[in-house]
Amino acid sequence: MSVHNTHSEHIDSETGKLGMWIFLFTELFLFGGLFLVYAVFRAKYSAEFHLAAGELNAFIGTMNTVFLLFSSMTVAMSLTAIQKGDRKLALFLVFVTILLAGLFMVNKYFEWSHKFEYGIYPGSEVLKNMSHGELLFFGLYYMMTGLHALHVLVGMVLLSINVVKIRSGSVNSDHYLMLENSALYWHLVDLIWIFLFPLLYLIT
Amino acid sequence: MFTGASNLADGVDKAFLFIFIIAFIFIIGISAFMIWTLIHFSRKKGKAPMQFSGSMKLEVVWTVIPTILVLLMFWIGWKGFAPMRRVPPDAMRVTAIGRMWEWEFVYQDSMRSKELVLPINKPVKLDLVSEDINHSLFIPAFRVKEDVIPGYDNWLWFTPNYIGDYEILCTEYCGLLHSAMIAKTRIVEQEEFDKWLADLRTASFIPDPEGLVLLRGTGCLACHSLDGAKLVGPSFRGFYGSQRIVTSGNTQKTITADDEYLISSIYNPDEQIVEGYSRGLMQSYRGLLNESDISIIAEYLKTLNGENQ
Amino acid sequence: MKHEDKHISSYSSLAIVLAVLLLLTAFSVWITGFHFGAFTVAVALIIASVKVATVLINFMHLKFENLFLRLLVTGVFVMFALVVILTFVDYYFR
Amino acid sequence: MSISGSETQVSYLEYQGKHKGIWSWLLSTDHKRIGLLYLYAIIIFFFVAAFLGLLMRIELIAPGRTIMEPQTYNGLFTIHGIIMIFVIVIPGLAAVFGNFFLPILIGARDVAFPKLNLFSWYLYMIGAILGVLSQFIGGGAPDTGWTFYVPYSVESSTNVIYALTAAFILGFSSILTGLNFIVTIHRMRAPGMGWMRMPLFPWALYATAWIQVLATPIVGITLLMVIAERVLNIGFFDPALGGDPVLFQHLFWIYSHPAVYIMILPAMGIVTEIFPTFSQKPVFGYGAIVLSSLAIAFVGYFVWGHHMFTSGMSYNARWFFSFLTFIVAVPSAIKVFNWISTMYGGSIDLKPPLLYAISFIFLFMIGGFTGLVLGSLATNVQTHDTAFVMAHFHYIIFGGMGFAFFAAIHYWAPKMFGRMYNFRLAYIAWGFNFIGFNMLYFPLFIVGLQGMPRRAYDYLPQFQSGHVLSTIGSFILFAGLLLMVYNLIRGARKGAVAPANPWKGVTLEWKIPSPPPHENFDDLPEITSKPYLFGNISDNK
Ligand code: HEA
Ligand code: HEA
Ligand code: HEC
Ligand code: CUA
Ligand SMILES: [Cu+2]
Repeated sequence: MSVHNTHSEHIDSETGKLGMWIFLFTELFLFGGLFLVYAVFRAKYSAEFHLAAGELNAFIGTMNTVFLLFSSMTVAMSLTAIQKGDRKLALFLVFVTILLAGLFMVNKYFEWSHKFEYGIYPGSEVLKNMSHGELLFFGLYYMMTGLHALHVLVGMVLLSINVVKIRSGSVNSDHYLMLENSALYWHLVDLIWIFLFPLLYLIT
Repeated sequence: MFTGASNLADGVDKAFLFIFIIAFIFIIGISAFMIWTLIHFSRKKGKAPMQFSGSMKLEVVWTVIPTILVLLMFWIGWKGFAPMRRVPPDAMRVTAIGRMWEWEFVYQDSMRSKELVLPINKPVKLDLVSEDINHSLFIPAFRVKEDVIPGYDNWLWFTPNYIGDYEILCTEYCGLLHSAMIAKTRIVEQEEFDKWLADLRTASFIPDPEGLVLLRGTGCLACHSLDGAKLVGPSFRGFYGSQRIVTSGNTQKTITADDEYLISSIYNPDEQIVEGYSRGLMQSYRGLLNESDISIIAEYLKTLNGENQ
Repeated sequence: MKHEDKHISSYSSLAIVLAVLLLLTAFSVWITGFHFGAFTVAVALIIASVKVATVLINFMHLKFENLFLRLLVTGVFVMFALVVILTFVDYYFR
Repeated sequence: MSISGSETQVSYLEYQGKHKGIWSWLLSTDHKRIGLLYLYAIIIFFFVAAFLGLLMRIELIAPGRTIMEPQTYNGLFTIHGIIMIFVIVIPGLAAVFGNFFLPILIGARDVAFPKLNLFSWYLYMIGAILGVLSQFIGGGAPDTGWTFYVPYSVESSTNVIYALTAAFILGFSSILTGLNFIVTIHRMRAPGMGWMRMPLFPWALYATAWIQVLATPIVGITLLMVIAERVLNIGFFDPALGGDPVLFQHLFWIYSHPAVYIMILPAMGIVTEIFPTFSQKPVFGYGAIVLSSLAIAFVGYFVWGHHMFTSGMSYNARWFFSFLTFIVAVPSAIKVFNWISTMYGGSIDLKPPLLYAISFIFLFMIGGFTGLVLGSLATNVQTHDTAFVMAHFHYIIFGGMGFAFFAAIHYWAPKMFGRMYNFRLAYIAWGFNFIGFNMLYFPLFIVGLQGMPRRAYDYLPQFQSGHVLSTIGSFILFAGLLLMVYNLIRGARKGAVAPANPWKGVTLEWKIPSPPPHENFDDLPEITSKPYLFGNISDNK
């Protein structure tokens, strides 16, 4: 335990990591609230949920799952690389991660704008004419994927900061807490999606 | 308080009594013990403090005893409560409608009354219907309460034991006049009840003007009176065709209350505020009333202007 | 003291984990083609849980962490499950 | 163990860091200064909210209109509730005394993430100010009650969105503080301080912090959903669109019940510090108190349904939640018994902090037992949402957490400011507070049993006598509070200089000078024994 110099700027890595994990717990419960709402409405309107999920494009969903899983691996590898002192490779891998995240967002953009074209968005006329269960499904869909997309964006920002820090050398093979924590965060984004994907896309 | 006027009161009061007695014993006992300790072990007496720091035996004792006591409390509470969820099949059914901020009771699907009149010693089941937001129907003397929630088929039941008048209150906060959402329940002999119901039936056969039905059904009358009384909003009496002083934005102007004004008052109530009232109280009824409804209402409002009322 | 607890996952092991995850994904997409009725959700959730566990253990290095953190993570999931179950004590019996 | 933190270091109050003047406070990452920032903010907000409470009391002195319109009244109790709950009692003890004393009690120089700590304070201020502002700007004060029940909170045309956002931000601040404390306790304990050598206030904070971290996000997302519902008309909670108003109540109480233990656990921790010191005796049942803190935090997570017994929940859910509610009372009972046993056999010095701590037990018992009345299914039907509930939670929050706050400030003020307040005034103020408090809230139990609903601007004439008593009580309390605050402020500025250890305490904060130096300790202390060992001081046995 490093007890000698707690006022210094460097937070030791165990401490920082524990902080991150606890933060991730709060994120889990944040989405947990939505999952609970999903569960209740799903139990109440299971037939309508089936119907509405049919409107979603399972292919795009699967694509996005693959992007996120891939990016999870690349960010984990970049951590390996930085630990081994391979700065170039680490930089490259973080870069690939950001790229995959970007692809995810592009996909999301098309998916959402497609829905908007059909007039399916919160409060729209089309939705109002649907059954209650479908309406709630889409409400949840937007709320959950929207919040998730927000987390993807935050993750991208975090990773970009890492790019700068790896370049400048302040993230290096001795001090990589920042990258480690960003990776943890990124994996969480992946975790949430792993649950979202079957619940929203695969229940047809 | 212990004048339980329904069959359910007994179970509730038993639970009250049990918990209060235990609470009393513990609160008095522990307080007395503390005061005694303060005096007996006061530093002024100069005794050296003992240095013990725990006792497994005592910990077990004061874990087990409270556990037993709370389980007893739970049990008695549950026993007192369980009958509230077991309606006798022959219970009479009345629908209780809660809306901002009044109660209405519907007998046999069609006869409406502002008062809950019930025959003595006969179980009654109230089906609770909300027309807008959450309310909660509470009759303190009967020890019954259940929330009235839109979209939910909540209910409660009881058998009244004594003749008399009792208050019905709303205990779920429901906005502006929540505290005024009060009605009466009148418990009467069976014969009197039958007569009252027959009267209600004949009264219900004279159909109300369609506009009145709309106003009542939409809940307007909670805020607007028909007799000139000032409630939350201006009275409807003498309203139609009169000159209204309204503020829209920062300018004050005088408008004639015609159909157009009526429509804008109902759809955009916050746009033109009548002098002496504040904005934000009336909600827009767009979607609840369409334009043909409003013209029916307008017809009815015209009849409120004097002689024929 | 920093270096002694520096556990490094090898590139190949990470790649294998990804392969497993992709396989599981493919499996869950494939299996929705069949209709198990009420079990569809259960199956989907079980697969998702396996995937999540895989990510937690391998990508998030839980396998290198101390027992306390591992218990904590499990505890948090259990806690959430209990909340859901309790809520359904209401909804299921309504 | 010698007194560390020598005279070579200046106190945290005089310490000059990078910044000067006011900025040396507003940009300070010193946990002690942040603690004081919270303290000042909380006192100001308390007076604002208490003043609103006083206005309500005046309104309620007679049925019908007394001094205000119903809409004003509805706004008052909403803002009163929101400020009291989210701005004062939830952060309250943890943010003020936790920040100030947690690192000292565990022998650390600061919390684990000092910058995050300051950030939490800023979030807190933004949320709190937004909450207060929502009373005055735009479409009128929010009028939903602090519980924001849908559908009304979706329909009300007042500033509900501001209030929701304020609560959301405050929740975020609370999460970050909790996170900081957990990590601090895990990673920063002084060498030799094993878990079972940690004082009990940090233990209480530890249990609290877990609730903050694991429960608050749920209310966060719930408030977001209500905002989305208002802005986008999504329909989660709107029965007209298939939504479910009771689901909101579940989500809200999944957080807000654990939140009441966020309020009371630190209070329990504080009195647990006070009893040993003023009895000069080790705390009785250290292990039992630790376990009961953790048990309250854990079981408290699963009893939220007791706020919804009459909402049309399923029969099974009702009795199950009632059962769990009773179970969670047992650890509280264990604590009470351990406290009084701590005093038994001691050498008791009835100084103001102890007086407040004992009043805490008394008021907490009344609040707790009436909680049991509410938790029992049969009696809940009669008392739910009546003045009885009002009395219950004022007893347990104000009487419990509030009096513990007063105990804490009388206990630690000499340490925090290095000066002593006047005891005589403190005793007199206590008298006013105690009598005023009971007079203010006890009648409400009776009025509640008679059936008076809460959140009621107007009431039936038969409830009046209780209300008159209550209003008189509120003025007595008002006088007492003013006197107490005056005494404390005067003491902090002009009082006699306090010694390092005025109460002969043995926990770490008493081993450093008053006020503590900037770095707390010159050399981090080595812990070699359990806490609360008075033997080596009073030298008996
Ligand atoms: C600090 C806050 C705090 C605390 C600690 C508690 C503690 C408890 N509360 Fe309270 N409660 C609130 C704050 C708090 N409450 C608030 C704010 C509300 C209203 C919310 C709203 O609607 O606005 C509320 C409402 C509330 C309700 C809902 C009422 C309703 O609206 O219908 C219920 C019902 O069960 C309840 C129960 C309890 C119980 C059983 C405890 C227990 O934990 C108490 C345990 C304590 C004791 C039992 C006393 C000490 C023990 C002894 C002296 C030893 C002997 C003991 C035995 C033999 C058992 N509370
Ligand atoms: C920490 C929690 C806390 C505290 C300390 C208090 C303190 C007080 N509260 Fe409380 N109250 C709540 C939390 C709290 N309240 C909550 C959560 C609700 C529920 C809200 C809801 O229903 O949504 C509530 C509701 C509530 C109601 C019920 C409204 C209703 O249901 O109709 C009332 C009514 O009397 C009331 C009164 C008071 C009073 C008189 C005090 C007094 O004890 C205050 C004591 C202080 C003073 C008497 C004055 C102090 C000094 C000054 C004011 C100095 C002057 C300063 C300036 C001029 C700046 N409160
Ligand atoms: C919450 C209470 C409330 C309800 C319910 C309510 N109103 Fe109003 N209404 C008001 C208030 C307050 C005003 C005055 C302020 C204003 O002009 O907006 C008002 C104003 C009006 C006016 C203009 C009156 C005038 O004197 O110029 C009309 C017309 C009206 N309401 C019709 C209705 C109708 C029709 C309904 C039912 C469908 C209704 N209101 C329901 C509170 C209410
Ligand atoms: Cu209806 Cu309160
Ligand atoms: Cu509770």
